[in-house]
Amino acid sequence: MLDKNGIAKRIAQEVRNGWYVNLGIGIPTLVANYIPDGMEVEFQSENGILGMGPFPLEGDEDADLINAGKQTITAMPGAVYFDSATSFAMIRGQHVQLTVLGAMEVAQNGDIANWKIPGKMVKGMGGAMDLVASAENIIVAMMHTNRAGQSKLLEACSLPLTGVGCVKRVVTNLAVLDIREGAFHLVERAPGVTVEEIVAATAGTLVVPDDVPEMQIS
Amino acid sequence: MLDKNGIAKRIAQEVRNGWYVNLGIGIPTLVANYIPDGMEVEFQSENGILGMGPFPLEGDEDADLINAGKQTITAMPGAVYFDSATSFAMIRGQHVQLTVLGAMEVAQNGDIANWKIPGKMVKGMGGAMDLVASAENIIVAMMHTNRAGQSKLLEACSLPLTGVGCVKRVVTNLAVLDIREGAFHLVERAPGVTVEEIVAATAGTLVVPDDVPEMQIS
Amino acid sequence: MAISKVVTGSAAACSGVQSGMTLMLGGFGLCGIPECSIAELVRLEVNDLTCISNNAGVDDFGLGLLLQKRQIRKMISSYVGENDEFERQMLSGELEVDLIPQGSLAERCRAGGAGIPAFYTPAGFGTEVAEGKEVRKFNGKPHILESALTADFAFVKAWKGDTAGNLVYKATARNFNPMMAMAGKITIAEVEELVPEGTLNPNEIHTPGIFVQRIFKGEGYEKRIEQRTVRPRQTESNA
Amino acid sequence: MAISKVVTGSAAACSGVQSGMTLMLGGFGLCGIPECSIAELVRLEVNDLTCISNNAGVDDFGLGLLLQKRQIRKMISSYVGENDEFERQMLSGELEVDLIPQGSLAERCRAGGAGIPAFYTPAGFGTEVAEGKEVRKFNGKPHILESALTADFAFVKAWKGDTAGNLVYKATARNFNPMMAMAGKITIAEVEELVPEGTLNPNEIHTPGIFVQRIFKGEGYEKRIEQRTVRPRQTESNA
Repeated sequence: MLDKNGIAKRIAQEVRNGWYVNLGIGIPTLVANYIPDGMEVEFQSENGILGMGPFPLEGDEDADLINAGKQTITAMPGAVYFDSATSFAMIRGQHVQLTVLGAMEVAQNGDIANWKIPGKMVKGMGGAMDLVASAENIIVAMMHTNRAGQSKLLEACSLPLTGVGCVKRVVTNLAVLDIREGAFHLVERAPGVTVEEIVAATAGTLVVPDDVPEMQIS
Repeated sequence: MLDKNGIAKRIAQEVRNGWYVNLGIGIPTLVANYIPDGMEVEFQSENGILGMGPFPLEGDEDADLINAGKQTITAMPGAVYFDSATSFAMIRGQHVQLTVLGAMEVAQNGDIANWKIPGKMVKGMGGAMDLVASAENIIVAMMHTNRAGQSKLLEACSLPLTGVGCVKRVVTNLAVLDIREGAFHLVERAPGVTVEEIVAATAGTLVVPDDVPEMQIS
Repeated sequence: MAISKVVTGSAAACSGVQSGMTLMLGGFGLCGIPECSIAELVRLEVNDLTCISNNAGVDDFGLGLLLQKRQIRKMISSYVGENDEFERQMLSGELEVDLIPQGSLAERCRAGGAGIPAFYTPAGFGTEVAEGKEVRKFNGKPHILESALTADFAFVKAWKGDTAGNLVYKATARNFNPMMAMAGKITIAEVEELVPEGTLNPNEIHTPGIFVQRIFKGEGYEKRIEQRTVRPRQTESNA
Repeated sequence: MAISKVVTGSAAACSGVQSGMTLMLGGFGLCGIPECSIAELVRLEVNDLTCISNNAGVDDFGLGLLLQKRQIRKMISSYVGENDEFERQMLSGELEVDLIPQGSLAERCRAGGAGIPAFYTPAGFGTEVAEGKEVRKFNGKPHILESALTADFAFVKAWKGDTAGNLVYKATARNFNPMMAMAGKITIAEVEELVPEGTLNPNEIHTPGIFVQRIFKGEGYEKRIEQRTVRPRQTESNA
């Protein structure tokens, strides 16, 4: 079974040289820590920076330089700042090659719910609806089950949707799964996790091939 | 009767302090020469400059700094350059207070035709359609009649339209006329021109008040 | 030469702001917010306001200050967490909230400033954001029709500005400020540095002065950081 | 670090351009046009091209060079004067011409790059531009629906660019270049100065490198002036 960093490590393997990548808050943010040396990837933060770097050294933080999680950050050489309309032009116009974001629920038709729980305080969707509606390549990073132990991979989402039919791949603490033809397709098992455990933790339709390799995570 | 510079001088009287003004090619361009000292006006050229200055001194011309007529220009202190989308955001968004442009025909309902003569080479509308569709304050600068002596102020335009119901005021070599309630309203006579001459040169419906003052042009 | 847009301070800048108006306020979180104008709006005690802003500040800073005084009737935002008073007013029904996808919010402000009354976007299709909105397919993909947003007053914060109203923002403090500057019937810019016309490089201006009606030099910027995240420094001996 | 977008010259940059493709080319008149890429397109002898460009050059420069060789099947522009060969081909029916209001052209390119499939504009309502297009009233004013434009390749010209593809334009040579850079499936930037990543101030970049797939340093820029208008200098003794 993977921890959050393990999920991030596995997702980092999906990244290709030269890609522009938008990482959501939470587990997705950790993906930046596992990009292999020598791979040239630029991180976009939708509040208006391309070429986001690591957190600043103590004392170097700048109130005018934050990411979409409102954290102080730095800019890499070659970075560029822009306004919010231009930022979402990049996203909506499919110039960002990969979007990684968290979810409360994912459905076997690719629907995603990650912004609202009826009866609870609604904080808003931020940029998530724009991201999922437009990105060609969306990976959801999340735990396979919620705190109550219920599967987050469902036949249909029960929560209000963020986007429809958009998720292509899910990486959880248990598995890598692709979504196509209205079903989850098991691609890889997390180290030490059995196919049976994944089947038990998945509420939606799950297609299991004969051979399900274990993830290769260094 | 006014010459082209006279028309420009009269239109310059319409300009107010602090206005942003877009001047079309031809007579409208001359308006910039007659803005009174101390009046602060900024000229927008739709190819991407606000704060357009006079032609450069010989030898100072810069291929990268032109106006919408493709003429070399200079930039005033406080000028700003921008792209074509932003330029037309200014125009369409009604941030430009006055547009002055030429016309082949103007109709008594405010329609204007200034871009196309069937059977002749069509050069295109450039930015004229955007300008006339959006500007709140459009003044047409033109000769009252065409080279064949026919009126350019018509009941209805015969040429393909550039915009509908948009012209508010026309300044010609003979008169200042307002357009409202489906008619031309005579406002001022050019020096030495009689009401009868204006009536004779106007094909559209012309409302003539009892008193038609002569233009005051220094 | 352009007319000077300079006013003496936030009080003069906010002249004419009245209860019941729709205001736009730039900023993302607490980054790039018009601090001085917000302070003045609190002093003015205008209320029943509709505020269009990506976020709603925190309890004791940014738009949170207006929420504390119950000056806001409606918020139009994309994300409104980090604010207990906001949550209380929203759950009690005192505060109306219209949540909009962040990219649609940015584009709707730009559209308002650019004379584009409406446009199609894929964002929100199939979600409650699409309820009551026209859906149309382009290239086989469904989109929803979103309309332009404008405001009686827009408040923006820039790093530098000149007397003609030309603005330059710093780093990610740019965010929503340029679009809101375009969309205000009256746009008020507060700046950290106010310079004479002709000082800014005309090639490096982010917001042309034509979009700005009033400009003033803000005083006493706090520029609060919402999430201070840092890496520890190595000790000198390891450097 | 961003991947380097640098290619060695116009030949490498134009790799993949084929007959029948749709191309966008930045510039206004002869100002800010991608001279080196146009020269390469002539050498490549690709034809049956659809070219989206505000203007069509003059007889012996700019897109006029492609027209001379009859490489263009269709022009999408706002103004196409100053070009006798263009006129001849258009009147003879060899060349198809789609004339678009300049602001709509700019906005349609931006929309293409920004994932906005269509938007409403008042420009052209009641004229032949509106023929066949949906008309809808907003705030009582009729608007027409205009669709996004994209291109197989977009060619833009910048003043400075870095290896990551970030671009800075000079003065009014910016014009259509930024929107076309956004709207190209493959965007090729030619620059007068090519600098290392990190050299340009991130606050002063006009086109973020994400919109640019290839960049090269152009050689031998002619930068021809279409209308040289000047004021005479006073003689020294009067100075």
